[in-house]
Amino acid sequence: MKTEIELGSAGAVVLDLIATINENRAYLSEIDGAIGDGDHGINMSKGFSQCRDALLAQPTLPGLAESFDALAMTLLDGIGGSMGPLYGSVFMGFAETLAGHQRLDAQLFGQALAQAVADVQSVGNAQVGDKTLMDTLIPARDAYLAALSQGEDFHTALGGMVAAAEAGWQSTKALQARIGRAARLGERSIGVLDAGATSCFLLLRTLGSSLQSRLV
Amino acid sequence: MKTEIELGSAGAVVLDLIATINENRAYLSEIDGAIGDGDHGINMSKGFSQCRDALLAQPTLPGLAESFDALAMTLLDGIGGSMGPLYGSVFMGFAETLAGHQRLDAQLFGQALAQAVADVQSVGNAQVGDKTLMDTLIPARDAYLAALSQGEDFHTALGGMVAAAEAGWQSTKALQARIGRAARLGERSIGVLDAGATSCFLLLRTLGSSLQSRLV
Amino acid sequence: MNRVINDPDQVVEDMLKGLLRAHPELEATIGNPRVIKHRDAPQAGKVGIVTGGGSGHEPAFLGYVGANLVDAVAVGEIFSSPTAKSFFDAIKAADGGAGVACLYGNYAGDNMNVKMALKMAERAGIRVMTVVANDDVASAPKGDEARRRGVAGEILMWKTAAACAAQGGTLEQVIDVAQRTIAQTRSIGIGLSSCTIPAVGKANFHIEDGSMEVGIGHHGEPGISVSAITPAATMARTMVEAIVGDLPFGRGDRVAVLISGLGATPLMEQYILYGSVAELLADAGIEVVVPLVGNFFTSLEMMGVTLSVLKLDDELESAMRYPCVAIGLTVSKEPL
Amino acid sequence: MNRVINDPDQVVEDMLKGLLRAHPELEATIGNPRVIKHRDAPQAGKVGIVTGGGSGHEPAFLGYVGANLVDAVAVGEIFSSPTAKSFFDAIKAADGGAGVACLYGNYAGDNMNVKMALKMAERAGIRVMTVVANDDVASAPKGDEARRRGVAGEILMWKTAAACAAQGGTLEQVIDVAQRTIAQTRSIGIGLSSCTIPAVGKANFHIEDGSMEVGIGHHGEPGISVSAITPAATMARTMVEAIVGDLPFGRGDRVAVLISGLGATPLMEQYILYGSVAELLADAGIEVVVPLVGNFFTSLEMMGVTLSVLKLDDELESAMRYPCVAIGLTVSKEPL
Ligand SMILES: Nc1ncnc2c1ncn2[C@@H]1O[C@H](COP(=O)(O)OP(=O)(O)O)[C@@H](O)[C@H]1O
Ligand SMILES: Nc1ncnc2c1ncn2[C@@H]1O[C@H](COP(=O)(O)OP(=O)(O)O)[C@@H](O)[C@H]1O
Ligand SMILES: [Mg+2]
Ligand SMILES: [Mg+2]
Ligand SMILES: [Mg+2]
Ligand SMILES: [Mg+2]
Repeated sequence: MKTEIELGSAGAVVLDLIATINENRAYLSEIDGAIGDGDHGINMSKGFSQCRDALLAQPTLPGLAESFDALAMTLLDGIGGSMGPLYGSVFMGFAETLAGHQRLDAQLFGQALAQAVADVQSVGNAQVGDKTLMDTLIPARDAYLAALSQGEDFHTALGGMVAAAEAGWQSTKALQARIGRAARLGERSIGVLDAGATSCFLLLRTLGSSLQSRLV
Repeated sequence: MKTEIELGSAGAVVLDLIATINENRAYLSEIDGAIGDGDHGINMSKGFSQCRDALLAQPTLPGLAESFDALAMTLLDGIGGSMGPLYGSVFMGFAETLAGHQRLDAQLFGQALAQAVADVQSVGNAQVGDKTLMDTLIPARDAYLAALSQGEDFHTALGGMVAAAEAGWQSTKALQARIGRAARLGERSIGVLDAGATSCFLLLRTLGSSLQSRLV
Repeated sequence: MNRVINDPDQVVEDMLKGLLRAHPELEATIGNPRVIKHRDAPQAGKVGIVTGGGSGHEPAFLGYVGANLVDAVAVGEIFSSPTAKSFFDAIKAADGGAGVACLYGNYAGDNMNVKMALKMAERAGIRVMTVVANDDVASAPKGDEARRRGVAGEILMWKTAAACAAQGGTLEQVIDVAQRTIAQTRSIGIGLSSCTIPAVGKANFHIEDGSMEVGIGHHGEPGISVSAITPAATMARTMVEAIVGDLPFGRGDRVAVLISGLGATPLMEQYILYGSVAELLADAGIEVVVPLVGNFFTSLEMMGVTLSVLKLDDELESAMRYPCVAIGLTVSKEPL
Repeated sequence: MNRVINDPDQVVEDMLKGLLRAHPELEATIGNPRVIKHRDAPQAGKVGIVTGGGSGHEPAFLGYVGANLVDAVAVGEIFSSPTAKSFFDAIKAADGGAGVACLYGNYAGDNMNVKMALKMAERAGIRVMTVVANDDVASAPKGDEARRRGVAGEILMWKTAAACAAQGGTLEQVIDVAQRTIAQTRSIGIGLSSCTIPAVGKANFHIEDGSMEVGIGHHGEPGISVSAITPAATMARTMVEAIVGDLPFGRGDRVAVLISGLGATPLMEQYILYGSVAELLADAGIEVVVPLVGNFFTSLEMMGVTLSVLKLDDELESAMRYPCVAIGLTVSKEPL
């Protein structure tokens, strides 16, 4: 049974995340255009691309903890507005939890995920139901931790995380925004997906499958 | 034969001039609208009306010299732009020449008219043919002085002045403006009368008839 | 929309290039071109004054970097918060060992980026305290002040806090002055036309000809009401009433008044408004002892105005009069 | 056009009311509300500095009344010369017995009204000398300089002449400085949108979206050419070439550069333009030692910019740096 990931050689997980954002650049902006200002894809792709350049400029790709840290720092350095601090917090949470470890197991990933969610929430103060990326992130964390406590293995727990992320993402459609730019629209924000929840689902899905493929 | 005017009791000549301008307020602005900025009637009537108020506020109407002086000063005080100094000079020329005199005869009026034209020209620097009020004023002066030198009487010379003013005024239609706001239009300024030349003709016509009616 | 720009995506970079050429007393920090600091910052032993915010509000924010004013500023994209790293770099640039007061406006992005910057500063061992301006009465009802946005009142907070710092105030004292200033300041805006972010290319929002938006935000955030445009005297009444009742201000108060054009409203009109504002305040027994009228905090080429009123105490009044030199505000040393 | 005004025919009166409330150091003369003087004017033995012009250019003209700057100003209707009487009253208000320098711009109305004011001053026994600014290279070809209009370069002339007067210069010396300043100044404007005189209610002229008018005047007077809008760097090149070739300016010259927004063009864009201008001048070996960027001389809410360049000598440079305090320009005394 595969239970662990070699952190030192898993930096490419971050490259996968970057690729996901860049592939969905237009899609994310389009979703943001409906009830936001239409720049979510641009904002995200700006920061993620900067990180890609930075990582590829290294002689060898850093490990996963270092790559998460690089992503967090480029986001905090490269994009202002809200996305820098929010996603910066997410990936800094991962980076800090993984730092110093050789291997990532189900337990440690649970800690990292919990840390990431706690950090982003302390910065953004959004709750489930506010129609933000937290509607993806919080159920994903809860599902993952629940799976662990039910004795599921790493692979299965990741699958549970992604499924919950998707459900949470879809739940934003029916929600009225209470935070962020779309909150201004009141009831008019109901009926479409939230942009941040979308990018968050795409990232978690890629994270899940990319980690699963590296299990040894 | 009537050869003179009692200056002390002729202040009402200036009231006639004021009435002329106020009656033609809309007409003058309309003409200015064609190749200028459409405010000539407003500008003129503003200054002339102020003078009317000032004159009528006096216990008795001042004499003609003082009334001309009041008109000049109100124009210089009440309207900026070009009309204040130009017409201010005209009436100051009259006022200064008449000052200290009891009676106005043909000779003295000739001096006053010449002085007025010289003063306004020194301020405005316009020549015959520039499509300004000088196209009315200069021929009017010349005709008046020519009549005098040909031995005509005051009444007749005034008639000659008005006729020449009218011809000069009409001549502006065919002219291309070389000075003032309309000069910008180049050839497009040809074909319509000049606003200042119009007000100047109306003023000289009223001046002529008003003086003629006061000859004793 | 006819603009004096090169690449619409590079307007901030191009502006900074020109700004730095024109003002040798200002410089970008080494390693972060989006942080502008005063040549003399940090000053050993002096509390550093930092602010930051989106661009498009010039002379805010960078125009208030100056002698006895702000030490370093984080510069964001147009109408978008600077990055956390930029806030942190500004904090570093302003730190002379006595701590840094980070005085900024209450916007989601700024709040989050400052929060992250504080984490970085903590890691770097720099003591930072913050005050977040929330002077805009129109952005949330009374009782819900924490949700209100910061607008032109921020300038007053920078001015008083910086004067305190320049005179040797401790971090706690500087923060207290900033806190008191913003707590005693109320602002409101009226928008008369929209503005266009060059990179976006179309109007940010819309205001009908003949309409005005009372309570508009600095980025076109919706106000309290959209109504038919009124004479300036009535606008003044609307604004003064909203402000005076909120704190409240009352008979005998001495105040600083700051009227700022939002960009395209001529100075002539700002003075017309000021005339009515001053009259209304005088009628209410409130004395304007520090009047400021001009384009202090703009929103690109929006038409409209904001009014800010600060209730002074002796310390704040002398802080407002303390000499300073910056692009946006110079208080000259007397006598000349 | 949404404005902050009351009666469109009273905008100048209403502005003056607000201005005088906001600036206790300024006052209207007794008997003529259209003349604004500095509280301390006239100063016995000091040459008086007077200017004047139409309104709508704020902070010009009245914003330059101040300590070590203009003593008194004649205020006209929007875009219309003040009356002869107002120029005369300003001269009287500025006369401290050492004569008065009347420094104004080359417009038909101003020329005539000043001429009449001089007659009145002569009668009143006040010695007045005049300098008429003609810095706008676009308004008439080289060789025909006497026909050129005065634009933002007037500010530079007021600044240097006033510094000379403040330092005890005689009328002849003050006039010489003003004359030299304007003779060594060249300006040009680019217009990007029209403006609306409130009392008229419709645009003064028209500029297509996507077009710019090179050489536009301060009231929308037609320029040299209307062309498709270019990047700021190209605008800078057009303006610098027109100016530098005219005087001409050359390698080794030290200059003051004044960029003024025409009203609605954001400060951000003015700095973008300045960056290119400074670079082009540097390439030509011309050093900018006094840079000024801001809304110094506007045309209501026109979009666009003007560029003025003054070739300095030692005396003019130190005059530009001489401390002064006014709404439009404050040069602080160093050190603070
Ligand atoms: N306080 C917050 N906490 C979590 N997510 C937030 C918060 N505020 C905004 N968001 C997310 O940000 C997304 C918009 O991001 P983006 O378009 O990049 O930024 P902006 O709104 O500044 O243009 C929203 O869809 C929402 O999911
Ligand atoms: N230099 C000048 N000398 C004589 N008349 C002039 C001169 N300049 C302009 N005018 C006259 O002024 C008239 C326009 O007056 P008005 O409309 O009141 O002023 P403005 O052109 O400032 O709006 C023109 O029709 C012309 O006759
Ligand atoms: Mg967005
Ligand atoms: Mg955005
Ligand atoms: Mg006219
Ligand atoms: Mg006119």
